[in-house]
Amino acid sequence: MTNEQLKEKVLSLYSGAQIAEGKQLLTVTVPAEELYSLAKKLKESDDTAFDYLMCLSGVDYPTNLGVFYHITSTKYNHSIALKTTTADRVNAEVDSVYSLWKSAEYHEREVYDLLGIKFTNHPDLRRMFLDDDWVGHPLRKDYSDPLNIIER
Amino acid sequence: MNVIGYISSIFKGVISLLKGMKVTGSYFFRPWTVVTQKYPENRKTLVMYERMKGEIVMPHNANNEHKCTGCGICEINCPNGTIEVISKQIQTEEGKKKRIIDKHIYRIGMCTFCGLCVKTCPSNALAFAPNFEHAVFNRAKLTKVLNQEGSVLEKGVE
Amino acid sequence: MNFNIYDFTSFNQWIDNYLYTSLSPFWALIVEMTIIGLVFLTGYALVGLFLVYLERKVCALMQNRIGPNRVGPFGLFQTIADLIKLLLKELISIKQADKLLFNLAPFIVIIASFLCIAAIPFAKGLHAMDFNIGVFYVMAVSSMGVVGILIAGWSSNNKYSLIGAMRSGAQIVSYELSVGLSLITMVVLAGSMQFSTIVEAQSDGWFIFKGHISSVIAFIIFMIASTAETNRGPFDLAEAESELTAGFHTEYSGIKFAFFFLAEYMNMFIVAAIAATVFWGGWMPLHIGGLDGFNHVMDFIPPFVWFFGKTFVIIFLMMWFKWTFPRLRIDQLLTLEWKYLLPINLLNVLLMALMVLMGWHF
Amino acid sequence: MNQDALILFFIVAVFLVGFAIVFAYIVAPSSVNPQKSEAYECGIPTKGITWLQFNVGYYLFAILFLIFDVETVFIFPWAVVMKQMGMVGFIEICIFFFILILGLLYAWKKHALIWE
Amino acid sequence: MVEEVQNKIDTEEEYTINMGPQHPSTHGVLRFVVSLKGEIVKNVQPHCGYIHRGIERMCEKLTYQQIIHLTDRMDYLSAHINNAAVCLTVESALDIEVPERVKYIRTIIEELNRIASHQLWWCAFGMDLGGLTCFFYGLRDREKILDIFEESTGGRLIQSYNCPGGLMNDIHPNFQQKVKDFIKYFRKVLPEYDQLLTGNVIFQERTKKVGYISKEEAINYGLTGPSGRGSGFACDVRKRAPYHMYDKVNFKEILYTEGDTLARYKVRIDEMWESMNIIEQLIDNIPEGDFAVKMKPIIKLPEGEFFQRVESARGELDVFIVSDGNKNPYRVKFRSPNLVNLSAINIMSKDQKIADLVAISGSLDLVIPCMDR
Repeated sequence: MTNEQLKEKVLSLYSGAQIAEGKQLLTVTVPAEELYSLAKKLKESDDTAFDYLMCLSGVDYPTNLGVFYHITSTKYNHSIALKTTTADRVNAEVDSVYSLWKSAEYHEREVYDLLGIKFTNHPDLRRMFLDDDWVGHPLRKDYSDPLNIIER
Repeated sequence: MNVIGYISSIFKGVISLLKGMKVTGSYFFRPWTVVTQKYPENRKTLVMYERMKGEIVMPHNANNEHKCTGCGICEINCPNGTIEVISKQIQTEEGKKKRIIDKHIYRIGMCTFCGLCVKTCPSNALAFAPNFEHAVFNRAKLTKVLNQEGSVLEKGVE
Repeated sequence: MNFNIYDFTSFNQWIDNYLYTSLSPFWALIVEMTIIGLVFLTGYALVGLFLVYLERKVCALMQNRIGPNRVGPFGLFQTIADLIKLLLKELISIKQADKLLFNLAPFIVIIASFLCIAAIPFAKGLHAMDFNIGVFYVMAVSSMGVVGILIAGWSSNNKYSLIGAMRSGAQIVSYELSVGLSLITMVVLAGSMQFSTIVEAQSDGWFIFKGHISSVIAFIIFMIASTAETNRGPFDLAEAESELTAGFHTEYSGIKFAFFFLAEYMNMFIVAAIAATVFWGGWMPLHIGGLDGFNHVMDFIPPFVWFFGKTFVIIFLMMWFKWTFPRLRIDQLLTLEWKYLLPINLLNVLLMALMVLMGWHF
Repeated sequence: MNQDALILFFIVAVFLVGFAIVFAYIVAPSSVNPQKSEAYECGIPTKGITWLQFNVGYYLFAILFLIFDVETVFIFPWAVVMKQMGMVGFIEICIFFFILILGLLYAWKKHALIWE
Repeated sequence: MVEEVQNKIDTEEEYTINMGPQHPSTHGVLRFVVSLKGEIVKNVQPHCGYIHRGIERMCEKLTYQQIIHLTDRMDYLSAHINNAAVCLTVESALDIEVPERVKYIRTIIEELNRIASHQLWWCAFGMDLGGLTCFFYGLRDREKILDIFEESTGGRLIQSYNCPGGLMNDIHPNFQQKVKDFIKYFRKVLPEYDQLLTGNVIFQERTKKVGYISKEEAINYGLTGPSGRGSGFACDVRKRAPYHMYDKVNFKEILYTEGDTLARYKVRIDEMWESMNIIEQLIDNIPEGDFAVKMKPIIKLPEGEFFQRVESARGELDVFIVSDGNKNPYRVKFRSPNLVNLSAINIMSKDQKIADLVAISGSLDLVIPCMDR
């Protein structure tokens, strides 16, 4: 499917989606609570068949926390980026997509570790790289560690 | 498992093992194919590639002149603070004030050999040198001053 | 044919007589024992050190490297330097280990290999013991070494060692059989279990030629099984370094580790020596029927040169195996024994018996 | 030489190992460090007991080994006197081996020769 | 969950053992907490982060040129491909078309890098299975590639040869001849690899039907690179989303459908052949021209999100850059193929033996610094 068709398809699945046309990919912004159902529809719908999660990244925006899902279809070779944000920085919660793409397990653990976004329904949400008793989430912009980070 | 398959599997297995032994055996009986270099002994004849990123040096010509104007672009471009340019103000013969380098400090222990300083230097004052024997007993010796004692800026370099 | 020019029986007899005539019987015995003990001890250590050097050099050449070349000419003294280093290394004892068994294990592996050496005929009349059940004795004693490995692994109180020990247990329950049965094949041909008789019986042709097909099969099986018995080559599961870090000797350090190391090489020497004795005629020179001149020249090469020559050729084979093949997995180890080696071996014994009865051998 | 040598070799071997270990204890340096005397498990402290009942997958093999090893011991005397016994001995051993191989085949068919 | 596994007192049935961080078969500092029943693996919990250096955080403080040298240190065995990934992202964000010559050189060096990486993997895999000789043969041949790299780029393992807009400097005049010599040599040597290991009956037994993962599972777990292609998952980014010269050269995507360790092994061996084919198509036709386009000293990406996929030697490496218009990226994310491939190890090694676990983790070709970043 071309980006145009994808755009229509996504809007037909969830009309509230904000779609921005990026350089390569469509970026579909949806609220956190709608993300899982849209992703599920996109994966299971026969003409989209997004069955492969390429990348899952968290971003710390000045006001909110965002999660990007780059998904592609191995059948049609079209890709799309889903984006969701949560304004709650202390208890940021997004639904886990583990049940759709198992590769999300480690990606989500990584995002949880470094950005502190909790993924509900994740089977084993704990820190990935850092110690379990580590305080803070290093990829947040307000994180500071005078011992290990030297500011220039 | 039938008997023929059983026996043929034995033969196939043995033949595959013999093939492997042929490879190692052929190298054993051809000792002149050995590729090892005897490193400290061949130091005299060892030629490194000219572009090898061994360390960063500041080439000086025969008159003990270098090209570094002390602009500090290398310091800005260095990703991890390897280079520090300490400059000083001097009075030229014409009476003008001019900044020249006092010390060009290079901490090889922190260098990642990304090459940005060499590439961005506007006057080509820095270069890579193929020296690789950097082991020292004291870490302080890894901090080097690149401009030689008493060296001056080459004529014509601004 | 005259291959008695290098008969050591009279030499031994002479020393024996000299000692007994010049000393009281008790002291004569003590002196004789001391001499023999020292000779074998020196030989044992020298062979062990040389084998370690040889292995490093052989594997280096197979891997397109030079190998040890710094200490002494061609690195010949490298292993001596290693030995001195190992002697001066700290012996770390593990807190939770079973101290008694932990220290006992190196003794057992060395005793097992040392006792085996006693039965090997190096030349005519040059052996410590000439049992009438020599083959049987070697089989019995050599399997003791695996017990040492088992003890070492168990007593270390380390999970890696434990797995290694259990694997060596699996090896002992399997490859013992094949070693035994392949030797039985040759005993059938020789009609004796005494090493001296077996060697004498090969004066007109080595057993590997005499028993042709059957002997060759037995030899191949013996090589495979004995490689497994000595925990070497593709069968080094007990110490599989990529899986179990170092397996049963993970916790051993310094000279205690060195003894496991030494025992491994000596076991290799022993099985190679037995293979040389039983299959390749021991210290018997190579004779080709009809070529008297050639045979005469062969006779002038001393028997222990023949013996060591054959042994080292077989050792080289074992090293070749080790440095070519990847390691087997534990279940494949057992499959190889029970589904391949054992049935073939049983049939091979029958074939050999039939050949001997019908006189099909040479 | 005779069988006395067995004792001799035993003593020499014990002497070799014992002397070297005692020598090493005397000359080798030693330092006390609680970390050093821990069992090695890739740098992580061992959890739980190590001397546990190990689930070996070769239990059946061990039993089979017992049978076959005893048979090997029986075959040795036969092998020595095979020539004197002649055809009778051969036929007897054939029957013996037939039963053995039958047993092995049975175990094979029953999937006892699979490591689990 | 790992704590649960660890704290559970070892019973007669199951016990846990730590493989790593200091273990020969994890090729670095990865830790597997393995639950065993006898020799059978019941559960594997990987623990990573032992060399987490915070590269993504460091990137947020650096300019786009300065990021390049950090990517070298991620997957150091395919350093050039990592460099190219960042450069491609920046170039596509700025709509810069690099000269043809740069594309050719980048493709050739990337393929050489892929061969070098697969060679090292072959050494290490042979060693994992206990065949030590492989290690030396593989390294011997890899040296030749590293020499080629060193002559042109100045670095052996990590080159930092790419920069946004092109290359740091032009290739050495000897480059083409040396590459051709290497390919001639390696075509002769590569069959030896097969004789030594691939055909070997022990090796076949060790790898066949070990660590099976189906195509559906592979897609679901995001298993990419040779590991995914061993299961029949056509995940080669060079085909799916071509970059550099890959849409202009003829090469086939290596696919095996067995999904076991042997299939993953064969994919890599065949990829070495295929990489040589690609290089041979390009090496003689490198066009003349500049080795870089003139870039501003300070690169500023427009505001927005940029995503680039490349095929590294281990799988799909994705670079995701969020820019706020400054000279520093706002957020950089690297999708490490190793980390994603690792997530499948638990299902792959279930009910296999310890020796198989080593073989499986070897066949995934994990590079720990890439995983931890």
